[in-house]
Amino acid sequence: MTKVTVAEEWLNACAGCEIAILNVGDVLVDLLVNNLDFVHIPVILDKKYFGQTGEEEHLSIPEAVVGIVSGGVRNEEHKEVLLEMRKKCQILIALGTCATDGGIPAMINMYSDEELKQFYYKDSLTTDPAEYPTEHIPPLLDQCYALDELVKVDLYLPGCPPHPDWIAGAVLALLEGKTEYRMPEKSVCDSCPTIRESKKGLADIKRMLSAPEFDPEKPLDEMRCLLEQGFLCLGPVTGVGCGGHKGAPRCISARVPCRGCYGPVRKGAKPLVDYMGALASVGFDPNKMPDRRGYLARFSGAHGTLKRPVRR
Amino acid sequence: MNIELLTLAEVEGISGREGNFNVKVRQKSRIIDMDKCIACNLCAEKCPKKVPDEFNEGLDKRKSAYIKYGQTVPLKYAIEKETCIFFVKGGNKGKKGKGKCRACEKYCPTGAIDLDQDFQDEIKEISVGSVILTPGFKPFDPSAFDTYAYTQFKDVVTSMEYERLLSSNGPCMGHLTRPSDGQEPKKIAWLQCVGSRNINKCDNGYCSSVCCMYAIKQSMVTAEHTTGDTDQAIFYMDIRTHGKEFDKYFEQAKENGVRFVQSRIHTVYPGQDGCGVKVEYFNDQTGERVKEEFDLLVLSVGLENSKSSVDLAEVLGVELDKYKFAESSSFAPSATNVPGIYASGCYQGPKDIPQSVTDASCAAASASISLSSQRGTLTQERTFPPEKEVAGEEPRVGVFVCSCGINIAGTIDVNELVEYSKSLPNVVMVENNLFSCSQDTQVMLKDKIQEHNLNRVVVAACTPRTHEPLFRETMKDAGLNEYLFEMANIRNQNSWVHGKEPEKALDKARDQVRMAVVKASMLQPLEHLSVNVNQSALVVGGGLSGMVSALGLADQGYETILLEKADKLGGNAWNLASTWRGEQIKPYLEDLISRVENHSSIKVYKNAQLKTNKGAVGDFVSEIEVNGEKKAIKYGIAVVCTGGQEHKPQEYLYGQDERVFTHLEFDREMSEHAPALDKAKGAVFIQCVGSREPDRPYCSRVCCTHTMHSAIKLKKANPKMPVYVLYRDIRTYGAREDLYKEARELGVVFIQYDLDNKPRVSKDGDDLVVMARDHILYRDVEIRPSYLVLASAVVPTEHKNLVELYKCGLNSEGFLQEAHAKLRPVDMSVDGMFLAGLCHYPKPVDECIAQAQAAVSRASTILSRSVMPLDSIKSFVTENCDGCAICVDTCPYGAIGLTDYDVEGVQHKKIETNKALCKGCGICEATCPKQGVFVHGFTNEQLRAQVHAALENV
Amino acid sequence: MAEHKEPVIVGFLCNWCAYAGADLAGVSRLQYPPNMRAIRVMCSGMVHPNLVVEALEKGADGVLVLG
Amino acid sequence: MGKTLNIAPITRIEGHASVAVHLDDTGNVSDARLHVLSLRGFEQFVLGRPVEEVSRIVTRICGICPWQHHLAANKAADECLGLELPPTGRKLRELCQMMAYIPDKILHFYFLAAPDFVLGPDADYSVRNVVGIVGANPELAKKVVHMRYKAQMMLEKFAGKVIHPIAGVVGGFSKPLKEEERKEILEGIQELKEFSLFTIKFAREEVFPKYLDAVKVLGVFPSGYLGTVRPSDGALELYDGELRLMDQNGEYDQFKYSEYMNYIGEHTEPWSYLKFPYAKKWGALKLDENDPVGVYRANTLARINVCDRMATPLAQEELDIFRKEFGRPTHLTLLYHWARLIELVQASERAEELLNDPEITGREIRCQDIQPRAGEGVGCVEAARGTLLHHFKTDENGFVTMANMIVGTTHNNAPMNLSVRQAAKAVIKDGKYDQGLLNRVEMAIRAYDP
Repeated sequence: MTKVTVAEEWLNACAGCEIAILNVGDVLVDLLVNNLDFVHIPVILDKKYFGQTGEEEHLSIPEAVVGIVSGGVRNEEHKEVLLEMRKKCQILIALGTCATDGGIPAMINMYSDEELKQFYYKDSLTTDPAEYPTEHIPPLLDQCYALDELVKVDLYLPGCPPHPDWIAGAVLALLEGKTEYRMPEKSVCDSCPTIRESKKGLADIKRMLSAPEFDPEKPLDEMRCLLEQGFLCLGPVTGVGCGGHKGAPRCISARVPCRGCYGPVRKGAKPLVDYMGALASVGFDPNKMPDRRGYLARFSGAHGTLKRPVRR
Repeated sequence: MNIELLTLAEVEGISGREGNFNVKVRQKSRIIDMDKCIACNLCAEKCPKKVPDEFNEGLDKRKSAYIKYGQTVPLKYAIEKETCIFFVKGGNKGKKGKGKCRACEKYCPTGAIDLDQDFQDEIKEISVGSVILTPGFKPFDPSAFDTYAYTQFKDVVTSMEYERLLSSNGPCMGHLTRPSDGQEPKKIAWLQCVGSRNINKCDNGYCSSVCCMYAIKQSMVTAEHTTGDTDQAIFYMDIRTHGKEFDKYFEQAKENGVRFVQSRIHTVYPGQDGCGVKVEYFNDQTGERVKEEFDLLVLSVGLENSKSSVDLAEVLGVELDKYKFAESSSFAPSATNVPGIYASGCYQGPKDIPQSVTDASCAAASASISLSSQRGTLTQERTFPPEKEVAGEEPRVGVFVCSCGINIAGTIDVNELVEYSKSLPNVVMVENNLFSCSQDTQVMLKDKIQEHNLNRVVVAACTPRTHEPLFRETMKDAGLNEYLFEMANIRNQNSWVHGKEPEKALDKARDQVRMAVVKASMLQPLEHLSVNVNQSALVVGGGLSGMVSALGLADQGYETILLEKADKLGGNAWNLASTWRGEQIKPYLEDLISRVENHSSIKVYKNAQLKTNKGAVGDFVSEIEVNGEKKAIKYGIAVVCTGGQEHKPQEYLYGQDERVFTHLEFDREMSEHAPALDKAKGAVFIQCVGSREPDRPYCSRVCCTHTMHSAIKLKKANPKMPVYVLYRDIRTYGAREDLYKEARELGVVFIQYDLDNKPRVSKDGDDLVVMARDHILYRDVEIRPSYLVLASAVVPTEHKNLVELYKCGLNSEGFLQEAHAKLRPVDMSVDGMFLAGLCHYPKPVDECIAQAQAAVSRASTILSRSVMPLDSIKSFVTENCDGCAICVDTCPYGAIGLTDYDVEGVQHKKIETNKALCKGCGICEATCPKQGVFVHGFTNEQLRAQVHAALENV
Repeated sequence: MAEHKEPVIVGFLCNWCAYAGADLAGVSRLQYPPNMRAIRVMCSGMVHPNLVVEALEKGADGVLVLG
Repeated sequence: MGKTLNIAPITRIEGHASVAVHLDDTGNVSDARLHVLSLRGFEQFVLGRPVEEVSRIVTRICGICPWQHHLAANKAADECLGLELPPTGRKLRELCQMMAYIPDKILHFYFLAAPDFVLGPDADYSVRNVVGIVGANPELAKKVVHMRYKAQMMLEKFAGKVIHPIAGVVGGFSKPLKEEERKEILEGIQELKEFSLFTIKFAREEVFPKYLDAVKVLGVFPSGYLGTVRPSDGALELYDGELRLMDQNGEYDQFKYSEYMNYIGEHTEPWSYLKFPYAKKWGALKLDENDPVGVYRANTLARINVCDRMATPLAQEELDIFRKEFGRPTHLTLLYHWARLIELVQASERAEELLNDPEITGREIRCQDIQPRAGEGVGCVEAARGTLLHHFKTDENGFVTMANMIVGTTHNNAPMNLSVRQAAKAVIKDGKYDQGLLNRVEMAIRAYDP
């Protein structure tokens, strides 16, 4: 089998996705030796944009069959790198929720760049107030974008971080010559074994200032659904997959409610609207929802989901 | 299909007997051909003759060509011969001044009017087994009462007129104005008991039962029909809000600032400048005479029988009571003196809507028992060709654009619309029809479907609410699934309402057709659903209501199981001596029990309880426990008659002094120790003990009548004995008012109290002391009676188990909830379940029996068929469902359950919907955050596609 | 937004009340502006909030849910 | 006419940065700067969030050290709400911190730093990476991948999520440690401890000696140091203690977390989004590698410099060896790598200690009935990259009204710049540069990575 060339980039990201790639585990070594030829991947490979001695004028990335991009798009450089990746790669994978839906960094879309800089360089507690930096650094875009707002994305692997099962699954599918690989379009609940009975009495939502009820000696399928225990759990509006092919949801395994790190159940779904509607249907007063956007759009702030409030 | 309407008809005679009557009916001609009339209103629009509109109480005008009101059934116009210019001037064969007008005939687009015909009344002979009389009531006409000045002052109106003034399709389009000057009234007064509880002039001694409630309703909704603040005052004698949830409404009205003034106004004076009125009354608190002006005065008129109803009774030989209502008895509430002739509704006496609806079902049950052997012999059913398989085919949409004569084409350029429709995706043929709904068009439609191999049809015409069924039949005739059909409502919701903007109307019509085509393209054939009906019944509760239900069901021919938790049948009835009419209950009860226990179709289980329930309408499966043993039962419907009890009071020394009784206890005391009555020092009745209190805010309905009954009995046994009734409002509704009158005449003393000033009961030595504040003397009265009778509340049986088993509803007071308070008072919200008796609300024996028989009638609508077809518009679970279970509780019908399944060793969950329980409301669809459940024909994708199509040009 | 545009309203009408009401308005010939595009639903409870949001996103100036 | 060499992106580090090396007409370095290229704004968008949620948000600041952000934010939130943790809850958090440290260090040493040492700084970029390591020593490579994977999965299995953790909750920990889990983890930790000892021995004997020349010149400059110590004995502390800010001569101030504002200020330069923290008492920040003012460093070497001793015996042995050779404080930048491995040993030893503590399997893991309130809290832990400070204020509903975060990388912004300039000047002379030499400039930066 000939090796498949791969280019990887990270944009407005945290490296969690790259660590998740490493967490594919022992098979990774074999893949690296036998199947994958990384032609560009800043986290482990010293391939430079402007030639190895930094003298070329235009940013360039080598051609590859598969391009993997993590992180959203927040500044001009991210945009340039993304466009270059799209140009050079046959199949572009958006890896991680930042790439697919903006992820947590897209929470900044609730603020303007001006507000952010004012806060960061002038109002911060320990900072000597100063003018905003501008030299030799790429300007910020007006907001944080998901990749598919700027380029065509061929394959989506959301997750914060994505579970190695899906990364390995996608890589293996591509190695077999497939060009499609789709995550299941179900919600976290599909993989959640907790007991569900009734959502009655969900008039109030508890914050995580109190603990759910569970017997630590007993498995998850003997714990009552956290939403039914009154904790806001984003499971119903979040894409399934955080536990891998067959595992239980990871946060639920730690006995804490889901916060939506796999992004919407399917492309175009709006967790914020979907969930407010659903909660209102079971008798929850939407006005009593604290920090609605911070809970329900925490990972899906791109695609116009989070907008700056109109200030009057 | 199985109801024949004979409109404009009256009964002229009857012969034969129960099971085989021959009824002679005279039917007047409506002049307009019903088959051709499309209710386009053109005849009325063009008719030059204006006459007072009786539906609007003569407050405005209609035409001689008319329908009575928008919801008329059948929705067909008629020409009133008596006022029509053509006929008044002699019609088509008048000698002098032959009728000339003919405007309606000229303009009718369908040729439904042909004035050259011979319009004679038709005499029909109808052969029937039973007859039910429901001629309704006539509002009391106050013209004769000069005290109310109804005929003198314009701003004195009857409550019926006021109702029309408020109505959005009434004479002032729902914006309240007063007749005198067209100004909006700011101060409005209601005078209660006009034509009721009055034997001075009109001889209507009875209480009309409904007027208090409608006056309160009118006062409450007035704000919605006026602009600023209004002041409302209701002048009353007793407020009689004895219906379910009524008292709460009364309290709400008080909170909303409606003034309730206890005073019978004797004279109405003119207001200033001929507008409004002035009334005079005593202020209760100060005792002063007050003069107050009002902009409008509403007379809360009572209900009485019309002369024609009285005549009808004469024709049929039906006996009327002294108030000219059809005579009835407590044990056979719908029967008349003539076997096989039944009555219901206000023909029997004043009633509110739920009671009338209940009584109607009761009459239907009674009327059908004797006919049960002939059930189904005259019904008709249609047959259709086999359905063509279209799943997987590309949509081939045919669009039929209706001109509706000029109703649509007069505003919308239909040719343009046809051309536009041709350009839409998936559309393979477009046609314009003059009348899409006409019978010949149906034939054409069927041909076109076959000729063009259409698999979806869009008709751009009127409203699907009236015409979808017709076109669906045509679809079936053409061998297509009836759900592959969609309408664009370009008449009712376009040409008729945008008549002056033809361009914009055409734009809108294009959008409407586009939206319909898009949706039609996405429609899928739907399975025809049905459930096999287990034609047997379960009755829960062996009290009076339960036994009447069981007997009724068994008499209709259905196997019936009767569950009773106690060791004998009868329930509360054992404690009752007589009905308010004085009929002895015990003999009736004993006879009833024996008939139930010996009926070959009734299986009685005593000491029995319901344990589980599975299944739904038509096919319930339960486990019951009888004498500790478990047993499985199956049934198609259930009637719940779980009853209620007399509340045990916590106050007035009840349980601490043996002279303090509840009503039922006192009944027993009187029958067992009758001689002691002679020596009794006196009796006090306290009303509303445990009723109309904050934690039980309803009227128990039966206690006032019971008190009258007992008080009369005491007075008759010992006329010298002082008898006092301490009350809040006396609620002897209907003809029970006679008892109240009799009690007063016998010298029973009535003292009113209010909730803030309740009677106090104490002991002084051996004496029982009752202190009350006299509302006339404003002084405390001390009474030392031998008996203190507490008119204690009726409380419902605990229903928690039942609610859990059937997911049925309870109101906040613990009574079982009916499906609709007014229109479906016997059905429960769960399909296939019915209720009767005290579990629904406190009520006297006659009303219990009526409701129990009504339940039989309602149940028969299901049990009479072995297969019950279901509408196909139901929810279905998509592959997106992953069992988060949020929708489970939101389903108002309890149709959603959760189930587990296994994929590669991993457990997953999803919901299941019960087709029999689902009503297709789609609340689940709107609840689901992941498109896991949709309603057929209204899926999220289909609705989204419509939204997109609607906004395509934005 | 220099040009004055006719507002476009999407209405979700409950089959049993609002839709019937709109029909009755027709029977009564009550005239109203032709700006609403009605979508018939079996219950206003059927209207998913997403449909409302989507209508607004697609350019509707208003959404009526009548039931 | 001079030219600019644009080293972009800086590779084998976590994050986004570039180095611009400006050459003058003679081909010598006139200036070299590290540009941090983006600004994500976490401090801004945690405002308005319920304080107990912040620890589930700030993890995304860094996918390599999410545990430290998670725990620091939890500690700050605890303080805002005035909570005293039950001992088991506190210990479970510390255990996770230790367990998170181990794979991190392994990752950095073998995957990111080692290519420069094992394959040499001059090796071609296409082989100078982890794949090259695999080629050069497949057995070791497989072992490394496996040990790191094992460490990660052990933590994931217990805490639900290893990357962007959630198991720390305000007032404690979300689930207790069951006895059978404890046994299993203890076994794994012991294996990892052995591997740690193997690694430091391997590095000490076979890797570093070859590059001592480079160590002595690359990126070296005198500076101050910041780290956490155990108040009782000045031992190196990774989870909780007091801060020690040491000047270049070894004198230090020791203070509580909440006093950090008295010691640390932040400066802004127009050419980097990242701010430059500096020691306020030492005067205005001066970014001159020959005479730096206010510059202090954080991260492994800093902690090794500021501590009096290690907290565990085997780590102490390694410190002794290190101190004997390099003294205290040492300013040799590449020694960060060595110091990192000493910490690796302490982390594995400390994890083992905690797992042997009977309290670790207790059931009292979090505070009960927590009420929101207005408050203020500074949470601090030592992250792989250096001292990590989260500082929040809350309103009466427990919503964040103010946030200030100084993370490891930020502390090292000034020193990284000085190291870059120093390294550039040291390796590029008379217009002579190639990718090997430029890589040496990057090596000065990699030292500061986790």
